[in-house]
Amino acid sequence: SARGEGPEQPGAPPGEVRVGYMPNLTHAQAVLGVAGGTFARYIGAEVRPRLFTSGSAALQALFAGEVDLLYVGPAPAVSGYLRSDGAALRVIAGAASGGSLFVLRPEVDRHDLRGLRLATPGIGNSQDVALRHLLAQEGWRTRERGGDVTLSPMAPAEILTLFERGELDGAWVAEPWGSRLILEAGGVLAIDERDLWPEGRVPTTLLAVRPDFLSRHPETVRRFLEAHVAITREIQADPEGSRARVQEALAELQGRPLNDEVIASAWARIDFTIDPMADAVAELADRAFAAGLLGARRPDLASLYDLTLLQEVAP
Amino acid sequence: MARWKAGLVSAALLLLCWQGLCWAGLWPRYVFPWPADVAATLWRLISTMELAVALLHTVKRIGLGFGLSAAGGLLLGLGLSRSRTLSDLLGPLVQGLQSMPSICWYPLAILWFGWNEGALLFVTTAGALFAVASAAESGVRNIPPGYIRAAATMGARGWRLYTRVVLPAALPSLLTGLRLGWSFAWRSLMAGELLFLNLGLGHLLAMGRDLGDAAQVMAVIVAILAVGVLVDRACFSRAEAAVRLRFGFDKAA
Amino acid sequence: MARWKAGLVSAALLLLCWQGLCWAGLWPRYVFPWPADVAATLWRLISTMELAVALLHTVKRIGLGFGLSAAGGLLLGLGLSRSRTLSDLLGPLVQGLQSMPSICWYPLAILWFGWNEGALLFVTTAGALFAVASAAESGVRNIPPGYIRAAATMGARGWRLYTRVVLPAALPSLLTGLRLGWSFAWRSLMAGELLFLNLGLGHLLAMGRDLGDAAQVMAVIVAILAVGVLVDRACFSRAEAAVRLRFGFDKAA
Amino acid sequence: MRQPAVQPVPPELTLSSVTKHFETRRGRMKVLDRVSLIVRRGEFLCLLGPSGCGKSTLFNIIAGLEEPDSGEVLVEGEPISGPGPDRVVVFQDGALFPWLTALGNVEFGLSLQNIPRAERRERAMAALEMVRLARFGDAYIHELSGGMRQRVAIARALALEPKLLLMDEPFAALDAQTRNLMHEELQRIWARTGQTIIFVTHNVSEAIRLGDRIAVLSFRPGRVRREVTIQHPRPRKADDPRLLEIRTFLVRDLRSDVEAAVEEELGDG
Amino acid sequence: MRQPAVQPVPPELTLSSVTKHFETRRGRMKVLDRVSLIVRRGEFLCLLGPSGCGKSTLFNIIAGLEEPDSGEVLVEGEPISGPGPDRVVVFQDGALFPWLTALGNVEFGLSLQNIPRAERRERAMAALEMVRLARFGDAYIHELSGGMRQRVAIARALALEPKLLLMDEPFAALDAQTRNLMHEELQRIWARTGQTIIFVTHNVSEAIRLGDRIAVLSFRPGRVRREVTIQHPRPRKADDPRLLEIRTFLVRDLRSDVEAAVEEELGDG
Ligand SMILES: Nc1ncnc2c1ncn2[C@@H]1O[C@H](COP(=O)(O)OP(=O)(O)OP(=O)(O)O)[C@@H](O)[C@H]1O
Ligand SMILES: Nc1ncnc2c1ncn2[C@@H]1O[C@H](COP(=O)(O)OP(=O)(O)OP(=O)(O)O)[C@@H](O)[C@H]1O
Ligand SMILES: [Mg+2]
Ligand SMILES: [Mg+2]
Repeated sequence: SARGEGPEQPGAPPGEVRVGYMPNLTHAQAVLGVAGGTFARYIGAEVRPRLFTSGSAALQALFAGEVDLLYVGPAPAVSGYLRSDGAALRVIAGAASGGSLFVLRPEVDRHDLRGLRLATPGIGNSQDVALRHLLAQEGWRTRERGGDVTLSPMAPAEILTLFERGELDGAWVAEPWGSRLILEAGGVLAIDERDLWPEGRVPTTLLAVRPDFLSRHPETVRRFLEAHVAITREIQADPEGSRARVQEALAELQGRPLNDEVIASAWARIDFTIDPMADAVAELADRAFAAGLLGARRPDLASLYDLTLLQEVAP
Repeated sequence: MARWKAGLVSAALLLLCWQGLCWAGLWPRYVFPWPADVAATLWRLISTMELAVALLHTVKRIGLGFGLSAAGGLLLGLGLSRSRTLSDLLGPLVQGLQSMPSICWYPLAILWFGWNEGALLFVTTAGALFAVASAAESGVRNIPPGYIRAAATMGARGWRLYTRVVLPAALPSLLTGLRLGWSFAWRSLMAGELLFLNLGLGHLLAMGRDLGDAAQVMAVIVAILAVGVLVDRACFSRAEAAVRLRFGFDKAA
Repeated sequence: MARWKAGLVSAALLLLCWQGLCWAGLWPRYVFPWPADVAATLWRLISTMELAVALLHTVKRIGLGFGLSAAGGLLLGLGLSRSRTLSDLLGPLVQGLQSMPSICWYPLAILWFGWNEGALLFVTTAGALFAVASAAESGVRNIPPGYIRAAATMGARGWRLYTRVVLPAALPSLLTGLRLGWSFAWRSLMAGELLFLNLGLGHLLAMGRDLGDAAQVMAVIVAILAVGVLVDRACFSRAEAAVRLRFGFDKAA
Repeated sequence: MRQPAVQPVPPELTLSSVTKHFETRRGRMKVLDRVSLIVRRGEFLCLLGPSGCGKSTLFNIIAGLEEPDSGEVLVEGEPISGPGPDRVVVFQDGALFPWLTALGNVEFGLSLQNIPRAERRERAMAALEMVRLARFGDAYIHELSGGMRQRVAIARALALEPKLLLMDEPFAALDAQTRNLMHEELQRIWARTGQTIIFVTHNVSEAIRLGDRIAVLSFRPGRVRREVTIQHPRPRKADDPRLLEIRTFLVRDLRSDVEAAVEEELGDG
Repeated sequence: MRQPAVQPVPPELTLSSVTKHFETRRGRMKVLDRVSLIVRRGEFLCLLGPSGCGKSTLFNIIAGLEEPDSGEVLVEGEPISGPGPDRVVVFQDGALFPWLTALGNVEFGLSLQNIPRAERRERAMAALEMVRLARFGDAYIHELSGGMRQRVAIARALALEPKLLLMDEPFAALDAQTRNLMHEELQRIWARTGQTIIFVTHNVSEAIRLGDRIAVLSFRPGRVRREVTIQHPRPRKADDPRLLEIRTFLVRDLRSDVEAAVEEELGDG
């Protein structure tokens, strides 16, 4: 079976560690940690990167036992935790805040979403929850619920294409797609999600681990966490230099150079942090539940977080 | 009926095997849901009307898409069967396009028609059109020539020869072609709904996937299976049985 | 050959129509690429070996997936044809699963087998297995009973009766079933590659889409079409023609 | 050759010097060579010839399904143009439509002539009665035995009341007993309707039993090699010595042709 | 009834009081009623009876393809168990395998007996020569005419050198000329191999032409109604007055049965 580990002794260091993330600006720590070899250096084992294009894909791989550590948005983290009754993941640190934008076409009135065609990168992901919450707050209903707002999940690249062609009126996306919509497709920034939260702290990326991996290799996880903290501190200390390195690594991954202006604009909208932002995540979970995305039981996030290691590493 | 009973027994057996696999615990429950979970989810989807809404959209789409490809395919096939030159020229194209998984058109369809029902309709139709056309062509070509000659000596010509002799004689092949076309259209539509459009069964499935809700995925699969079996049984099997009976094909077997 | 010529003429015609549409300017060039753009992209994909790598992966996958479903489907179908009870019990299940668009399994396949080749193999195999099985079953059931009786009076029994009489006699139906199975497997694989796995033609297509590069999408479509036509022509059409010739089916037409 | 006496009314059918070739892989093959034939109204003419001599080809030309390379086909003195319901063919395999009932098959030709429903039904039923299948109007073709199917095919032709009934080895696929029955039926019907019938066969006994006159075609190229008039009263018995005499004569006459066909059949040896 | 004289060696085939029923929708139908029959070695026995009287059923029982409800089938005094290559059947439609060549078909039965390749080929070629098809060994079945196919089927049976050659209306689908040829061929082969042949037919002339002895079955339930020995020398001519006499006798004898069959066939009327 693809699940589970190889035949190892508990406590022994694993032969390799599988790290899942998306090749995005909001996952900068992962991009840098893999590209610069920081992760491998800290844990003393081989790091196998697993790249995903959506949070739900990453979640599926986690369920299938195919990744050990995962950079993931808060919404997939919560729904994965709840679906598996806590068996699939624990959040051990925060990674990024912000970098989540609602962009509209210039002719659209931000306060009149009647009949619009909107998109998010996937049902139930962080941007999707944000947009659904906004719609609910302002009294708009989607077509599934008998309203007239079309809310479609689609790949970010497709969002860009369709937005350019006027097939979409707006989208709530993560960076750098938000900046691309604005700079390349003539979109207008309607909401920067940071503006909606106290102190601008809105979780965008968290670092999660499979519980059985955590209990089997606490030492490895701890070292990984150290690497994560170190990279985060480095970014905070040298944002411009880090940006250049992230940009380079992403260009490598995607096989073509990225637009400087876009990256600069996007980078400025993201805060990198190890703060787990637990309160905001709980609030997000409530919103997702209200939007009908988390099933019938009120979310109970009692042991979503396991911050003991983080407190040891970064007291 | 004995066949009914066998169907029930086999369904029961399936459920038992499923539950057995669950108990065996190869996978955790959130990955391999229990029959009870799926039943509960199905009930939720039914009671919240989500399933009904999705079904409505899917049925509308498959109806339109399959209808278009059936009509277009029959026309194209009959046209090809009328003229040797036409068939020599377009035949290879039709054959080639028939072998094309129509879902591959979808990135282009979106560019051409936009993010809307039109693109999905294109993908669904392209999936079936050419299969129906080539079945129709070969069906008409393989009519026993005796029928045509007999009808000709009785004075049937042109349009009448077509509607009164050629089409009925080709009916068994046409039906086979339509059934094949349906199965391609249905596959294309499901892939299309999964990939890019909201509303519809495929979308409900994608939602289950995105939310990590295996029970919902399974529940929607059950619904999709039900639609497929229903159409197969209620329409195609029945029509084929009627034709077989009338043409006396079963006698030979 | 006249057919070769017709094929060339029809390809030329197609190109002409395509270029004509481009000139007509219904769509901008980046949405509806010119034949020259597609040819250039195709050349780029070939010269950078991207196409070859993708092709290799796709061919490996379809080979394994189709091979598995062909072998499994034949075994299942022959098994069903041997026992009335088995066929009564499993028949409805096989029929139902046959009508299921196998791409719908993919969210579950990923959960069960992981985000890997295994899941894709499952989806590809599930797409074809049941079609092959039910064709094999009905093929064996519909063998003219005269063959079996004749062989029996000459002393053929058991395993020998099967390999020397039943299988050859059912060959035409088996081939038809395999061809149908292939087309389902091919469709499932393409949808699967498009949806979720990297490397392979479907992934190259998805890349074209993600980059908004319509010419690449079109170029990959051309490649997919070529594979489909090649398999159809080189394997199935040829095998069917050989069987038809030997069995003398063409005489009746 | 014997020619029937010239009559004041034009004969039902006149073939004058009909020639037909087929292109084959081994070159141009002459199948019919200047075939001339006159058929009087109400006559029962049997066309006799070995397999492959061109009987069906000649028939297709008379029916208007094929064009001769040269020569003329006149019906009541008028040249024909294409197939028409005045010359209906009963084929060897019946060529009945399996998607229609027996009655539907018989009505088919009538409905093409836009005959109103009631009359159509009446004429079709009368035709079915004539072949003693009135009770089987509702049956689909596959529900009927070989002999019954052949009778439906005859009824379908009769219902159109054609001037000429063309029958191309209609009973070749039947077993001997059923064929015997069909011979009786056909003569009974002919006696009632008085139609002109041309009947193709390669069976000498069948030709002798049925025909007023027998035209013998030769083997490749087909040519009218001999005409024999049979004035024997009906019903005719197979063991009637005078008929046996004609039979022996015809068989001997056909021998060389038959041997050519046999040569093909036997392969080596 | 006449019984052949008892012989010191056991007869080739002995049927004693074979009875068979079929379950139908209208209840249990007795198809064979205490059929007893003895066939001597080298004899050519014709089984004659109207369509549907149970000839094929009796045959299937002899071949071992079906079991009788009661009664016994002995071959050389031994009860049979299932089908075996000592009793090979030539079916009406030949039942040749289209995926094999003519030679392949003839070799099929031999290869089942694990006869080495060279001997197999030799015996198959000898059998094909016997039916005068040596030149057509490479041909696929669909490339052969109806008569040639029937001869391949006979060769396939002959190659196995069975004690009993069972032929179930093998020539019913052939036209009269070809059938005539086949009759001659069959008698020639029989004269050479001296095999025991049981030949089923519903054609009186065929039975008279071929058989040493004719066993007539009655219509439902099938029963041996009469046995006739024909000591007429071969080759026999169809118009021999003494044979015609037997023919008339048999036809009259069969009449009531034939009329029952005809009743079914003619429907109403
Ligand atoms: N369309 C065709 N093309 C080429 N040759 C043909 C065609 N139709 C018939 N022939 C040839 O013409 C000859 C006469 O054929 P036709 O069918 O008229 O014979 P027939 O007397 O009806 O024989 P049968 O008694 O077997 O029906 C045959 O040798 C046949 O092979
Ligand atoms: N498997 C069966 N089940 C029920 N009835 C059967 C079955 N096989 C044969 N019969 C019936 O038994 C009777 C005898 O059939 P059989 O085939 O032996 O006749 P036959 O003498 O060979 O006729 P023919 O000359 O037409 O071949 C027929 O009435 C047939 O309907
Ligand atoms: Mg003919
Ligand atoms: Mg029989």
